[in-house]
Amino acid sequence: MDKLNSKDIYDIILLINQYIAENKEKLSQLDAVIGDGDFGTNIGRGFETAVKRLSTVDPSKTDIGTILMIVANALLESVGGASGPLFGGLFINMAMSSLGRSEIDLPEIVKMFTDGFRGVQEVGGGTMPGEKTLVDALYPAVEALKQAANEGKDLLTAFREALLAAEKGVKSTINMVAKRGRASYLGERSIGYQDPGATAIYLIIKAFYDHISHR
Amino acid sequence: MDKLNSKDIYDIILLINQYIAENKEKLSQLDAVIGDGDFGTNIGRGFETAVKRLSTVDPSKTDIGTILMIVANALLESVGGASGPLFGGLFINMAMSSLGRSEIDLPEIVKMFTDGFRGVQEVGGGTMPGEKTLVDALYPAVEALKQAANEGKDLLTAFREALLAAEKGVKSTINMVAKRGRASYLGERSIGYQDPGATAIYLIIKAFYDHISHR
Amino acid sequence: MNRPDDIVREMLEGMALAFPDIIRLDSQWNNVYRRYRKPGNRVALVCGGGSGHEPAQAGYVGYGMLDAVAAGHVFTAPPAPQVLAAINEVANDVGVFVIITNYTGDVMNFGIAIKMASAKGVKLDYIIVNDDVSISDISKRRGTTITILINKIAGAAAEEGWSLEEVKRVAQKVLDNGRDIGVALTPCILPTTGKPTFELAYDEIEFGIGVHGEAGVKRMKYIQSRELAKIMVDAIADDLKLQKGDEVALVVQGTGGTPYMEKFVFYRDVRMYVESLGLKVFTSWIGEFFTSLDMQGARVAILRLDDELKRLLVAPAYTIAIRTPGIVVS
Amino acid sequence: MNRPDDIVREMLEGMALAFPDIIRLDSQWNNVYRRYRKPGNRVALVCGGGSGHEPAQAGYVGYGMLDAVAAGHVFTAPPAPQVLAAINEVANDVGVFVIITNYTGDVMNFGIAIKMASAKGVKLDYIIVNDDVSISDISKRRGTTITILINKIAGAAAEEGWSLEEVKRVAQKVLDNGRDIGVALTPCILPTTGKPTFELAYDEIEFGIGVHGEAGVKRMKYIQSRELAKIMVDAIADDLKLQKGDEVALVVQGTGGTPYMEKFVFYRDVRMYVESLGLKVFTSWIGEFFTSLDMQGARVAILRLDDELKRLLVAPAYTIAIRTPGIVVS
Ligand SMILES: Nc1ncnc2c1ncn2[C@@H]1O[C@H](COP(=O)(O)OP(=O)(O)O)[C@@H](O)[C@H]1O
Ligand SMILES: Nc1ncnc2c1ncn2[C@@H]1O[C@H](COP(=O)(O)OP(=O)(O)O)[C@@H](O)[C@H]1O
Ligand SMILES: [Mg+2]
Ligand SMILES: [Mg+2]
Ligand SMILES: [Mg+2]
Ligand SMILES: [Mg+2]
Repeated sequence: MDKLNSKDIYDIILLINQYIAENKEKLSQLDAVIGDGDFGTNIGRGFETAVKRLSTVDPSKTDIGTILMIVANALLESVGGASGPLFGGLFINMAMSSLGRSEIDLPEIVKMFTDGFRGVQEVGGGTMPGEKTLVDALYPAVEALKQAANEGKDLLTAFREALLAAEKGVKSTINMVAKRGRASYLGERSIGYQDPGATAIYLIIKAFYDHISHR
Repeated sequence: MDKLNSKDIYDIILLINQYIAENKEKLSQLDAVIGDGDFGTNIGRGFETAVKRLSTVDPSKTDIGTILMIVANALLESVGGASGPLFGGLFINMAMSSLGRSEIDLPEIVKMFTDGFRGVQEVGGGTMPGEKTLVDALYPAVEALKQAANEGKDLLTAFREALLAAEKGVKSTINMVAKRGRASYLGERSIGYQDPGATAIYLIIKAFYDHISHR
Repeated sequence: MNRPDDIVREMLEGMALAFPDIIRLDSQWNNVYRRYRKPGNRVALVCGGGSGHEPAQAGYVGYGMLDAVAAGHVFTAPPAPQVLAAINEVANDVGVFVIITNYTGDVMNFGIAIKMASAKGVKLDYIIVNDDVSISDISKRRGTTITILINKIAGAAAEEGWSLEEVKRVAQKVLDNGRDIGVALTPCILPTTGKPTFELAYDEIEFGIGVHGEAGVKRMKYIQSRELAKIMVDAIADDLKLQKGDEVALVVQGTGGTPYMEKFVFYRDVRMYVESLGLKVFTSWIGEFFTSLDMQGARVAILRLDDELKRLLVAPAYTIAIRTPGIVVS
Repeated sequence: MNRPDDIVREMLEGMALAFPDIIRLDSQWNNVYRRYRKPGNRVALVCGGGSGHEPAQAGYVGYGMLDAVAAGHVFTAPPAPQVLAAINEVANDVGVFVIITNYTGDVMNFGIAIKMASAKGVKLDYIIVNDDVSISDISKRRGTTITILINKIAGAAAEEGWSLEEVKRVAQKVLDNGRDIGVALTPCILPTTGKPTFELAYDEIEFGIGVHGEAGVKRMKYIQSRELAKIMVDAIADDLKLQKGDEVALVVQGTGGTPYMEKFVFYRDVRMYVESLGLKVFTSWIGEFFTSLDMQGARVAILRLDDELKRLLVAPAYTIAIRTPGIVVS
């Protein structure tokens, strides 16, 4: 029971798309202050494309990896900018980790997210926490999942802790100086503003948590 | 005693320049609403040029017509737009009317202004009162001077009445539909705004009146 | 910008520094002449008007177009003595042709200059351009983009050695067959006062504007580029009574502050609508030709062509802003 | 504008309608190719990036410059699969040279595409352009106007049949000898959100901006064009260690919404200051080359020249935005 199956992942993707769409303007606004203002529009278009392509997919007959690969390709092909390869890299690695699987348990989920995180790091050129990027939300969330799994907690608790960690991570970006991406041009002037990429990661984790808690 | 001599005319020109300069922004603002916003700058530059050229002129050795011709040429050469020829035409005719004279009395002043008014009308293509132009201030002012002269009133009274007439004329432009110049493109939408050219005529008459009343 | 009063002179100095092979500046009057005079047995073309409409008109001085331009202050017709100086500079035996935009100030100052030049025996003729279709009273219509097409076509004719009468005839033909209309999405800011020329809400369009930042003939709610293209083209097509099968030149331009992107989106919409009416597009000019400082907006002009106009339209020209063949957009 | 999401496609359609002799549009990807392919024994040049910088880069496709451009959404690097499609379209035996502006998104997407194309056996090399002098950390410097000069000079070399190695060498030489800097007087408005990209008071200048409406490296009080010219030229001259007697090309441009008038006033000030430093101006480009939507502002770029660069800079080109000889400003 304490697993996620293809249908769960499918529904979670729909929920991610909904959350991103609802926050499109806000995400672009965050990007406008320290970047170029396109983040919400672009990532929004990406998940919209993903969901459109998934509409012809029957989750009961498709493995998790394939579903996530469709998402990854949609993001890679339609987002562009920095976030296209970054979120694309996240989902490609998550897909590779779950290819052929129709359900995954918490340890497998931890592995999937760890692989995804490595994908982001690779594309980003070795991005580390503290550089005011989406890594500042993703890394603590993955760590929280890992710890929860080690402590034998259940799926819901694991994602509750991941969500709290992601939220704290997002907030922590406010006081950071950007070291990567467009915001880094501002140097010290980037202090005081929240990173849009990290905010999107928070919404993704939230979709996982909300789905699990409501099913 | 109830005459204007070369020195009076010279000082009146200085005063006109001062009044126009003080109201430059306001005149441009009036023009911006129903025209293209350059009137104050242009007419300001014109009188500034006139005063600069007059600075080497000794009014005690120069006739009224010559002084006014210097003003007319400065306006014609440096103002441009519609107001350059219009105010240039006003001053050319006033100059012609007073060439060789070192003082003029009220009937002569009336003639000088009547000639000036004709100059404006000619350049304007037969502009009549009621078309929301400078004629709506100039025509009643000239009529008031004429009537005062006919009734044998003194110079100061004549110009007080001319000033009141000009002021009334300026106000009357507010409710008119522009029929001439750039404001006429607006048609009915020109209603509600005061004509900048008429406003400048009011300032000119006011300089005559203020000079006479203070000397 | 440095001192607002110097802006026109400094701009013309910049143009002369950048294109010393094309123009020469008379800085006493802010008049611009061809670097190399045309032969004396060719009609000389004089144009001018207020500044703030660049590349109009100094950008059109050169081979195949204008010989002299009198540049006034921002949005201010040049004074008559300045125009007279421009006419005198290029006066010759075969004649001077003066192209005047229909604004009170231009008509007055150019009119006085023409009278004075004629009185001194200069052979000349002129045209008053009133192509702006947004005003129904034809005598009040303003001179806009068709002025540039007259510069081009009459300029090519003059370069070929046509007589003054013939140059005037072809200029009149362009005027009879060309119309323009403009809209603004923002006002422009006068460098002299630092103030906008009118107030416009974010979601409003000022329809039927002139080129001086003066308000237009009506105000409407924001509509899409496609619908705007239709309304503007219709206004011109009705007035010119364009017929299916007519061949036309299309001019689609920004108004000085319009981004490149919007110009090409709008061009696409205009072109598609024009073709849907059964008109044939012979050539298109897309860019900035007769602007209003930094205003964001668009103008459309259409010229109905015959073989004579087509040939002269694509005849060689070498000026700062227009070099044919091949109008370049930058 | 119609639907914000369609703006890039519709713009490219407009360009293809207006210049069917120069470009061809692949509307599946919003890739722009030359209308007529270059011979297969010539190095092909691929460039691209987010839109909103027009005429960059689609305006530079054509004879003597680029072969393919991948146009992303507004201010958004094109996705890697789109870039890959552009590379594949022009791939040939002698090689593909890819010109990348140094932005995270461009570097990532072009980088992935290059890896994928190489893996499939396409012969290629690339350059990452980082010419924006306002950032002191050289690895972070953005790619701006020098990209266009590389398009021009490497494009001329490729057209002459140089090898991939030689094309790369001359591109690198342009990068080593060229720098750019920009300022904004207003932010730009994103068509997708309708919002300005930053807030700027009327009397403030944002100094050291990129080309995406992102805020610059510092903010300063409004100063005159003359002083601004000095600060901007000095920043470049110091970084390039320009010496008295050096010959240079000067690029002075608006940022999309800058009125013509201001460009020429500013050009005059830049040129006069550059000459006062004892530099010799070989040629000037004045206009709009790498813009930021409707932003009002200015960029200055200087390229130190030798005989090789001079020859390639004025070599023939026929694109929408640049046609040499004779850069045309419109
Ligand atoms: N090198 C990097 N590593 C990780 N994340 C990055 C990196 N560079 C940028 N980002 C993330 O990408 C987000 C911006 O994405 P996007 O708006 O698509 O970029 P751009 O518009 O600059 O191409 C930032 O908020 C940040 O979280
Ligand atoms: N035909 C005319 N007759 C009389 N006055 C006129 C006429 N046309 C315009 N005016 C006056 O000129 C003033 C505008 O002058 P100006 O700003 O120089 O014109 P523009 O900028 O249109 O060339 C108007 O306020 C009006 O009083
Ligand atoms: Mg962004
Ligand atoms: Mg005016
Ligand atoms: Mg004016
Ligand atoms: Mg971007």
